[in-house]
Amino acid sequence: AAEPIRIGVIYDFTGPFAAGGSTAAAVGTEIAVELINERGGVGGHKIVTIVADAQSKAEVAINEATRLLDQEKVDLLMGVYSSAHCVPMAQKVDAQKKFLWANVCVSSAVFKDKNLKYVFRGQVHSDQFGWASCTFLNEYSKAKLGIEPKDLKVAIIHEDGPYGSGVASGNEENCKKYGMQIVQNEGYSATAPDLSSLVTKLRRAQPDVILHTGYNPDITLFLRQAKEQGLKWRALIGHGAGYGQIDKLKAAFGKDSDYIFNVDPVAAQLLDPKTLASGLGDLTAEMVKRYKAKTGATEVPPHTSMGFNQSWIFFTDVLPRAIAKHGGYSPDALRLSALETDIPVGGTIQGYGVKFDPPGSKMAGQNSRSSPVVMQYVDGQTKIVWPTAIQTMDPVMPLPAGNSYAR
Amino acid sequence: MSAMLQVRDLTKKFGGFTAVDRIEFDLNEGEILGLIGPNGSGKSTTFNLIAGALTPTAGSITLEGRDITGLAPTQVCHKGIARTYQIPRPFRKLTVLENVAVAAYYGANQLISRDEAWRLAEDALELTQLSSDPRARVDGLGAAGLKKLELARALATQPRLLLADESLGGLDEKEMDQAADMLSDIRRERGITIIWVEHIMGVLMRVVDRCVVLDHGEIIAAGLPQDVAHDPKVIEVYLGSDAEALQTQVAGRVAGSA
Amino acid sequence: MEFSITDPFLWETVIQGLLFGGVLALLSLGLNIIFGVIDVVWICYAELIMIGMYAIYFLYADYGVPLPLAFIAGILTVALLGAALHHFIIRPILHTEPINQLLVTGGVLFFLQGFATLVFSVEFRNLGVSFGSFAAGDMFFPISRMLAFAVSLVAVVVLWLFLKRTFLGTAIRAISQDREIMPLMGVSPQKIYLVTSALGGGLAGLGACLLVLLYDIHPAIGLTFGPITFMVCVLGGLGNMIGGFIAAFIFAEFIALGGFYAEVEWGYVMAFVFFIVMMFIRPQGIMGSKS
Amino acid sequence: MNVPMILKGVGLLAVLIFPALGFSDYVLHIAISILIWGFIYTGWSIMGRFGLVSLGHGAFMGIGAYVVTMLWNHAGITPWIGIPVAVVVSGAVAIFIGFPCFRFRITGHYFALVTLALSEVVRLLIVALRDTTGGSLGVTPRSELTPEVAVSFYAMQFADKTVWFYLIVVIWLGGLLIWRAVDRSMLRYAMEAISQEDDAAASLGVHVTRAKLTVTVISAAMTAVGGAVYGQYQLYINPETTSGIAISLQIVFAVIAGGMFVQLGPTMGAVITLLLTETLRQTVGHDVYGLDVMVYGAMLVLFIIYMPRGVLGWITEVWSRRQEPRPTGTVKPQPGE
Amino acid sequence: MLELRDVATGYGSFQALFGVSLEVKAGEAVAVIGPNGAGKTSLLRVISKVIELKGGHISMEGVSLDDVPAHQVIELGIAHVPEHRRLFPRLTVEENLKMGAYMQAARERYRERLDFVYELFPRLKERRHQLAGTMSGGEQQMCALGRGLMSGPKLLLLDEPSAGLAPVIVQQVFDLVRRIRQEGYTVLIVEQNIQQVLKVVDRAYLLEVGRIKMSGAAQELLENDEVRRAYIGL
Ligand SMILES: Nc1ncnc2c1ncn2[C@@H]1O[C@H](COP(=O)(O)OP(=O)(O)OP(=O)(O)O)[C@@H](O)[C@H]1O
Ligand SMILES: Nc1ncnc2c1ncn2[C@@H]1O[C@H](COP(=O)(O)OP(=O)(O)OP(=O)(O)O)[C@@H](O)[C@H]1O
Ligand SMILES: [Mg+2]
Ligand SMILES: [Mg+2]
Repeated sequence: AAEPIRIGVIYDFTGPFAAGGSTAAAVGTEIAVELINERGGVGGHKIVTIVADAQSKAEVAINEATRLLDQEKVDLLMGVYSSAHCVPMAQKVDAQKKFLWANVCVSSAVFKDKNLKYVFRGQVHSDQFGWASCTFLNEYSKAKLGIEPKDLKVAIIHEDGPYGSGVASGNEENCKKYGMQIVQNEGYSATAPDLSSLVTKLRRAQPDVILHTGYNPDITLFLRQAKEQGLKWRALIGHGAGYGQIDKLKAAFGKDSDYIFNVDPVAAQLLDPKTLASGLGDLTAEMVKRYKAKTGATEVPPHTSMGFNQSWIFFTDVLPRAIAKHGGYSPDALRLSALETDIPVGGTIQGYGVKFDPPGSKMAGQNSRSSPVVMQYVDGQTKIVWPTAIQTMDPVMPLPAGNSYAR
Repeated sequence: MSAMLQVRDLTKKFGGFTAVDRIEFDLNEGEILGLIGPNGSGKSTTFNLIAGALTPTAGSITLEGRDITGLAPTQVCHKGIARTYQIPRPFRKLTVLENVAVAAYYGANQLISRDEAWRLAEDALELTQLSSDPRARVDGLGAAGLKKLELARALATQPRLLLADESLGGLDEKEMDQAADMLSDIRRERGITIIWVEHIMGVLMRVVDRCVVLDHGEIIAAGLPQDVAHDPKVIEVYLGSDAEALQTQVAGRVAGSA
Repeated sequence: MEFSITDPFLWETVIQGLLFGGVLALLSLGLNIIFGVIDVVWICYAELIMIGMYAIYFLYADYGVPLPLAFIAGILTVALLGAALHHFIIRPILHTEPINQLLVTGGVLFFLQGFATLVFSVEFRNLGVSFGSFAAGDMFFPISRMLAFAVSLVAVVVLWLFLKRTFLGTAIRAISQDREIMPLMGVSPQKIYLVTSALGGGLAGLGACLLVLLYDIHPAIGLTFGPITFMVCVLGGLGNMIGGFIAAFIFAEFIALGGFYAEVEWGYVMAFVFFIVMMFIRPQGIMGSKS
Repeated sequence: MNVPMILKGVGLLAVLIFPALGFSDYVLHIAISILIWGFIYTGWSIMGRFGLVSLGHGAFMGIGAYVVTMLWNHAGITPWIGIPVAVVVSGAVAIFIGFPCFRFRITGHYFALVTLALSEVVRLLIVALRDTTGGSLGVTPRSELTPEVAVSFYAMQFADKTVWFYLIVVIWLGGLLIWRAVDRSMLRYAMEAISQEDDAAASLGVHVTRAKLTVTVISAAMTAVGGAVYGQYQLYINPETTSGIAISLQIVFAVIAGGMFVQLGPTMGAVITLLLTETLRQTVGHDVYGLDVMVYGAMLVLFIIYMPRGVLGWITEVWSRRQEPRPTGTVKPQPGE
Repeated sequence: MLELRDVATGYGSFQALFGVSLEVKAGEAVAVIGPNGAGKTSLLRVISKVIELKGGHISMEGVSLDDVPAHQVIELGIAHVPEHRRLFPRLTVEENLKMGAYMQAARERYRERLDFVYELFPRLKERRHQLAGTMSGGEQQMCALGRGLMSGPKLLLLDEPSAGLAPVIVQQVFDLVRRIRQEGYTVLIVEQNIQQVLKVVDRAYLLEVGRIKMSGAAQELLENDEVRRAYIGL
């Protein structure tokens, strides 16, 4: 048999990011590798992963990347949850002419103006998160809320980490572009023990819509204090991370967690398989089955799809072509192959297509066809409400009476 | 001759409590002055005021014509005043010699070489009869040794005025006599002026030239030992029934020296 | 932003700050009594609280123990943990440099965080219990925080009476002033230390009872409260419970009003800067008496 | 020539030929990290050994890293100028915070906690000033390196780890020399005296505040240099890895583990803690999450209980006990432990 | 009442007492005198078990103290007033006295004892709410004695009660000791102030470098030439 391909997989398994979706993404990647190997690997090569824990610390992430490349002699790196890890790692790996396939991290800063050559990312980037929620509002504000976009009052709040501030700046830029009124734009630490003054200020500013980006503990704290202090809104739009974990929100807030929107790359199982290329529906079903079997969970978070989907794209598109056409899986072969990737929309389990920005462009290495969707939670179910073309439910806006947060 | 040290109107209040109350005295060069008084009468506080450890509430202190009121302890030291502590405060992590060397090096008012500092330190140890094991840790010194170390450190700063606070406490009677002799020697050989606080009258009165008696922060008597020992106020608040023995002793001294 | 004394939002902020101060005050109590008596700062204090929160969570959510019972069990667990911490870790180095005692509990901090990750996993957990809030006109006040406020008031009064009135309480205050002669009074210092550690632990457990109602539980929750609790204690004068109590409210108001007039983020920056400045103005803490 | 001297000579030689031994980049990376941290830890121990336990060195490290990177990114000022500027800034901050602390006799737990607040303030500031600093996402010094340019002396950027290795060896040796100079100075005795009885020291002529400030500024400046070099080497800094409580604690723990009263103790601390965390993470960490942190914590506890003077302190203690009875003769004490 | 046989003790490797034997009978006042560092304090400390008994035996009224931990010694009726008074400076006078009555048996008679001490030292009653650390040396000494009496001991161990005090206060302190004796307490007292203490006690032991050098009636020692030469000067 041919030599196995060794892949260094870096995620956070401990520290605050672990439960923020990193572990879930790692399981997705693990499932993809299993499936590929069950199918005989890629071009006869088995896939062997060497998994490393970045411990939610940038320094550890860098150490592990160096170790995997130099010590474990892996052929490429894959994974990475946190944007704070992605940024330095991408630069280091690229400088060493090694190959990094980023799965989860979203920060635009990873690629913007860096002209990286050996780093690729199929995942959406943070500017798109900010763009998606504002565009969604722009399309539905008049119809659902009866408010012209230019009169719509939005508040942007975010944890002040790389993720939250990245998304928030996308929010600000795009909502401004649509002429909306940004009545509040404020960051806070994800470990802040008290957000009551933020809630008070929001009560005074009376936004129609709150655009929120945060991790789990701070989201729970915010929603709890908002509820206890009588903050009301017409819509709350979260942006992945903590908002991707609906079961946690449900455990804490029960029925009040209904009708929250979430912008995220879609959890594959929510899509209508008919809108996707053939076979992808079964693939998603298999992923869901295995995830539930591995973790015993009932809900499959979007992060699992991200971890799975990016890996799958790599294993089924980039890697085979590199081996067949470019003579192996050296960084250069992988790079050439990745630049040729051209998957149309609907060609991956998360619905988006894949086409990487070419060298020399502003976001060289970033998938230009990726896009997040806007989802809404209803009765513990997750529905897709935007883009309208693939929606599985008409968005419910404003928040129906009876909900604690409803005006 | 103007006095070496002039204390004028010196007052220290702690909150509402007046520990030192408008005291005034002069000290001549080469003198040994006994500062006595009941517990809590303000003796140590007076020392702290002169040495700069406390800032006076009012009043002034003048050393050799220059005002030193309110200077920091370090500056006062550099002006030539050294003090010992009633409760010894050795640097426990340093050896005996190092303890003294720090004082020699930093206490000098000018920059001196380190070798010079070591030499001065050894010298001070000899003077205080501590030179047997200079590399020992201070823990091994015992109460008497610690009192001597206090003196040695103070002397190593090459002071012109020494404030000695209860240098005899915890010594037995024979050691007390030795220590008292040592103070006289220091004065005689080095010309160092001394203010001495002590409760052991028998020993103190033997050595001092003059006494100042404090009570409740005020000076209630001052003068030659024999006068103070006969002062009814001093007898009442301080000496008690010891007074008689003391009077005969002091009288003996006066007779002896006459 | 203009300042207006009639602004109901300002008043709401002030009162919210007060309530948050109650939470901080409660948290600082245990730490203060430990410091006041044993002269040790438990850097891992917030992690003890975390263990207490987990204990309560599992008893209530997984074993169906009624909440009040789970609370009592949580308090006892942390009390026991506090006693164990003292007995096995602090006591052997009580005679060494004080800073070692602070640092050793830092080791315990990592240990407990690792332990929680290992045993409870990194999942966020939530009790899912809410007491709602109390509305006064246009202002809303969370009952759980009012509860925290009330509990900390009661706790500080009870503790004060205990320390002032009882023999044991007097001994606890005495031992911090002179450890060595306690046996001459017929007091076993070890016993007092153990009792105090358990008491400090128990107060951390009490804190856990309230925090579990307010926050998600996860292994890193200590980061949220640890630093701020230390600041409160130091600001109040380490070991001074009344000072800590007052400092908690000052600190909380700083965070609340700073957050209200500037941004939440800057509220914390201001609170920390205020802390540093205060240390220079009153280094012994606002109520400290040590010179 | 005595045994420790020979050991030191052999050790230095081993360090110098290390890169030639053909280790992988990862090993070299760990070695470089050890030396950078060893330098920073040495800087900390210059004040820590005198009982000035600072939990605020994260602040100085952050200042070092950020000042240099900000000057480079925003003003194009070379790190060779940036580092002296960072040293001045951190020295100023050290004086700003140290002067009142020392004036008002803030010591022990209080000092530790005040400085802890300082490091937290610096971290919060870096985060809050995200428009300039890049916030918690961190920032990369603008790279001058391209596939063609492997060495940019002006930008203090080197693609080759060996270059870094030697540069950092020089800095680290400089740190050791500073440590030794302090150890042999009269300042050391003054600081020992102050740490025991500051009143008595003052009344014997020691400028307590000045002495404390001197060691604090030296210590802060070294830490700032360490932070700057760290940023240049990693080509990435963020508030979490260069400032804040976590870093401050890391520094203290490592020094405790290695021993702060011995010249090479802090470096030893870097060796121990880095190897320990790397090994633990790579062995137990991958199978049982959290166990490595648990073991790390437990080791710290054991270190402090059983080896309060650190590994190297303990070794030298055992060594000198075996050398007993100590040679007498010269009265002058040998500096150092 | 109290009996020591061949008692040895020390600090770490340092030995402070070597085979000390002595005896105190009920109702007696006994002094231990000796130069600095002779081990007088150590002797009292080993009796109250604050330091470890490394050899020999101690018994109180026939009950062996050998294995009794320090904090239980007081229950056998021994109260130790330590060197330098050692009050709790930030507790009030009354709280200091309260600490003296900590042991269970004494708590029950707390009020009664408090009244007794206040009667003995009316000054303390006057100052009962003052912080002990702010009182004058003599007052502090009263408080320390009072604290020792609060447990209702049969035997009182006093360690240099006159040290560092002004001459008048020294006299007061010895008066106090006399009064306490008259109340029927047995007293073992350690002093540097040999002339004074020998006027108050019945018998005395002379301790030198950890060994009993001499013992006898107080008057005898006072007149002993050797003692006079070595310790009384003059
Ligand atoms: N820092 C302080 N704060 C408050 N009161 C003080 C302080 N220092 C001293 N005192 C008080 O001032 C008075 C004088 O104290 P001082 O130490 O000067 O007495 P002293 O004459 O040296 O007594 P002794 O002979 O017992 O040493 C005492 O009542 C003391 O309690
Ligand atoms: N804690 C200790 N550690 C080590 N040695 C000690 C300790 N306490 C006392 N010693 C030593 O034990 C010996 C006896 O001391 P002790 O205090 O019993 O003497 P003493 O007769 O009471 O003297 P003094 O008159 O000074 O009070 C002395 O040499 C002393 O140095
Ligand atoms: Mg005095
Ligand atoms: Mg004694």
